[in-house]
Amino acid sequence: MSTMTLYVEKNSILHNTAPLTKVLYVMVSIAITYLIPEIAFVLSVAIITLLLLILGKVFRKIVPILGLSIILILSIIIVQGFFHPQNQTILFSIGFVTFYKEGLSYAALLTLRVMNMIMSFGILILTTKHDELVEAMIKKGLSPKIGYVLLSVLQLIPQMRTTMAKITDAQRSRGMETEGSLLVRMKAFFPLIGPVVLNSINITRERAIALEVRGFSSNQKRSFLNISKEYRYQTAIQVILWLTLAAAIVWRILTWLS
Amino acid sequence: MNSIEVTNLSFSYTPEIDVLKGIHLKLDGETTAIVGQNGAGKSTFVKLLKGLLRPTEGEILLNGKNTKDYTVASLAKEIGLVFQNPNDQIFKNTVIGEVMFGPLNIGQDEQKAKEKSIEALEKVHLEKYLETNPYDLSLSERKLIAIASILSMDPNIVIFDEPTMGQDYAGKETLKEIIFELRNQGKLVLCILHDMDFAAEVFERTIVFNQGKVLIEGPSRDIFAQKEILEQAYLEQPYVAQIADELGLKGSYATDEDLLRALKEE
Amino acid sequence: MSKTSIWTFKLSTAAIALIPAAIGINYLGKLFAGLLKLPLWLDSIGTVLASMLAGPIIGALSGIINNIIYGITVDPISTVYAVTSGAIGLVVGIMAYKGWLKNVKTAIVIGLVVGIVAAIISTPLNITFWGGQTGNIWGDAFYAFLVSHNFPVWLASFGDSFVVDVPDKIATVIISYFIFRGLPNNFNTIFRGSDKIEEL
Amino acid sequence: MAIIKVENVKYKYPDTDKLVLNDMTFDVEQGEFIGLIGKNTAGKSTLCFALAGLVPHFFKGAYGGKVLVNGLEVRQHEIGEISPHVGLVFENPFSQMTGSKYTVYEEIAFGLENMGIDREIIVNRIEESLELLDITEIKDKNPFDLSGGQMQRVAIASVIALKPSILILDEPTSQLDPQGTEEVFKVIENLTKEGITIIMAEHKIDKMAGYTDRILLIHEGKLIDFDTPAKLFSREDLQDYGIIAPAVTRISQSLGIQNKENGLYPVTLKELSREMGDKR
Repeated sequence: MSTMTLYVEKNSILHNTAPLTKVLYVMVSIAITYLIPEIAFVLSVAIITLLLLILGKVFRKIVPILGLSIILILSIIIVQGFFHPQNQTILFSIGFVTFYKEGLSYAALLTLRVMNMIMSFGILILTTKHDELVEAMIKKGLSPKIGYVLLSVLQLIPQMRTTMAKITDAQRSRGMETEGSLLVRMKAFFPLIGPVVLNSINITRERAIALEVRGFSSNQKRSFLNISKEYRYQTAIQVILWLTLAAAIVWRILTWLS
Repeated sequence: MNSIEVTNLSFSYTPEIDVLKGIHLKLDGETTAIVGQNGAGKSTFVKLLKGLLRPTEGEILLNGKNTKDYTVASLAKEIGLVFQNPNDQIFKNTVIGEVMFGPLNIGQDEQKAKEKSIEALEKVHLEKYLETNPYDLSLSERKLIAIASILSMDPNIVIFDEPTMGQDYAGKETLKEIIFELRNQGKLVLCILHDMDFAAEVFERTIVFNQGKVLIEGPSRDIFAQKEILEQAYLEQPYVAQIADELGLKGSYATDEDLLRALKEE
Repeated sequence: MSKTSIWTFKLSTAAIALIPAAIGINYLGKLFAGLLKLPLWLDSIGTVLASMLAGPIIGALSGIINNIIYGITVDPISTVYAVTSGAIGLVVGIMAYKGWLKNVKTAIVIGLVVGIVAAIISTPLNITFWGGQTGNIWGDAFYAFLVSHNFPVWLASFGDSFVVDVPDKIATVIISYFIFRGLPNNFNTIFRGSDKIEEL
Repeated sequence: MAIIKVENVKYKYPDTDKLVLNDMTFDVEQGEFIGLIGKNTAGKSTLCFALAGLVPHFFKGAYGGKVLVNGLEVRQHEIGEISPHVGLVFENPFSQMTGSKYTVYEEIAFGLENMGIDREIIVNRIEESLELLDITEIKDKNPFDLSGGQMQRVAIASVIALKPSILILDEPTSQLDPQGTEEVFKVIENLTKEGITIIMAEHKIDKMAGYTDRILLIHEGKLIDFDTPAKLFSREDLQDYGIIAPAVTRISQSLGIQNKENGLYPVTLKELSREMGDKR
């Protein structure tokens, strides 16, 4: 299939939750971990997110996505544990490297936040179909044109990727080298990216024509072929999420005041 | 004399599905058309010749050189391949710059590259557009630029992939001239085609691909007379052959002249 | 050239259809840079070109949507930098309109400004979200060096972003400038959004 | 009454000096199938764009004269208002797919949704178009997973769903293989039976000769001739305009085989074999 997607086709409670509720969960769960900088609290939010992923039957799919951020996480642990400005209490030393308590606990907080962020995104993107998400957002007032852009990118990038091989073949056939010194490799960049740019702008023009003649710039209120799915209890869940956010904000203000 | 010798050539992307299977061919001198349905393996075949793909089995000798022993870039002087879509290669902002890219890559100096490029552009009748941006010309003209950009490298073997697609009458006449001229220079010309009329009229020899194998090959006139075998490969006869058939003429016809001669005799 | 105001660029269908193309170019730029093992990302050529062609709004949209899409398909972390990418589009669009797209030298200036703006915007994001680092080995090593020499976190973090962003953005703008200059006329006119139709 | 009226139309693309359409005037009757021929760069595509309103609204530039489609003056209306009357399909099937829809079925719905048509009507229109273009079998496939011929038929279905009374096809088969070409020609033949007025630019002269009612020959932005295939292809000066007559006509000309009543050369195999039959 020629679509970029991380969506996993399963049947779970999360798959049967309205896309916008999940969007709200992502925003709230990230926001509260930054509003309340207590390790125990952030840890519990992260655990809830983790449990939700398991409930959505997509836990295993999040592991490689978390893996992408491994360098960032390691860097946080090492640099903060090592160099955090408030470092005072020595925790342990490995050879000449000394880790401090303050730095490491700060690193733990940051790491938990990052992991919660990635996992809560995972809830949304692993259990929601793109077109359903975008259509829901259009019905909430997102410009249909932006909606079009979001959906088409997901299909057009894989299409463009297939031209990558063709371009490479065509230029190698004309004697271009792609290996060798940095200069040789730098010189090869233009013949490769050039056709991509020209070709895609050319196609953009044609596609714009095709869109125009199919009423893309029409000011009519749009109708929808697909009927939105009915979800239950969404309002209740959304209210709870909003209240959670409000409570976190109140907590924050109170701590400031005291 | 330039030659291509293919022995027991097979190719597959995945072990389960063979794209090409057990191809034996010997080509020398004659202009050759390669026809067949989409997915018959034509494009894969020419990519193998060009060295862009490596055979899973078998060997390809280009003028005695085994493609296995050379890189794509080092084969560029020996064999030129014009791809179907010119938009996959064009990146310069002038026609002349685009055509000179190949010659400069294979080590021609600036002046020789320019001479060769202008010569090539004259052949495709675009010499008055040297400084024009290729994208200010039409797609069919860009196809001709892509052809010139290979001709300017002066390879001994020239392969075209679908050059007639989208060309008008004048474009096809230009192609015809180029193919004849290359032949007269002693070069070996191969051409993947969907246009049976053009194949029958211009090429001495025709190879019919079907499901990864060579179904039949031989002099074009003989091949295009065989209605049943062409139908087996989901191909149509050229119009002249259809007319001959409709008029109940026996024999093989590849060009208007063939047919007229036969009709006048009658 | 009959440009009206840069902010009244009508979001024409052609300009909107340019956004997915720009994001695709970003993506392939990155792939080719990887394929050729270049020491740069070159993953915002499309955004920069979109700004040059269709103005700051389309450029900014390309940048923002680029990171959102990347976030929901590959790496959620990159959504955080949607703001940075949007700013890149905005800056290039404005500077191009103000006439800074004259030659390579002025293009380098644009690249420098873009790099600095990107670093300035990324810094608070990096501090808020991950204590000031970027996850880039060289940048983070520089950060560690600065912090251990008692520079304040915000400055160290800015330094981190600066070494990561500035060289890449200068290269990106130069490459985009050369491509842009080579575009045929008929590509420019459809995105320009001039409304005039002459009478014959 | 004429469904298309073109009066003294002139057009120049922005930043160019050449008139691509140079004072063109002609009428097309409802239900006619018109072939549009001429060499590359003769102005065929531009004329197609002018009939669909893209010239001048999308391309801008300099414009003069009048185009009326279905009584609507193109210059005075936006493309969105014109497209329910005039459908346009062009050569590259790939760039005509919106990219934002995941199935053929939804792809066809795109235009209808934009125009805010009721859901029940949308569903009916899609079903009708699927059938007319013979693509019901592939309705759940992703548009980008189709062959060129199938994709082109989806493109046609997508504009036909808007129920235009005029359909413009700009070289719809020039990037297709013979099989795809055959598929597209077959469905276009179906469409003529629906009473839709069709204008098709095409290089495949031999195929055009059998299908069209009249052929419009243009050269360097000017209208050269507008007549029945038999009359037009019997012209002696076709080569001056970069056109070659169908194989049948060429053979007939060389042999001097003419229709006895009107003195014209045959343009289809059937006609040729009839004339030959008479002769033998």
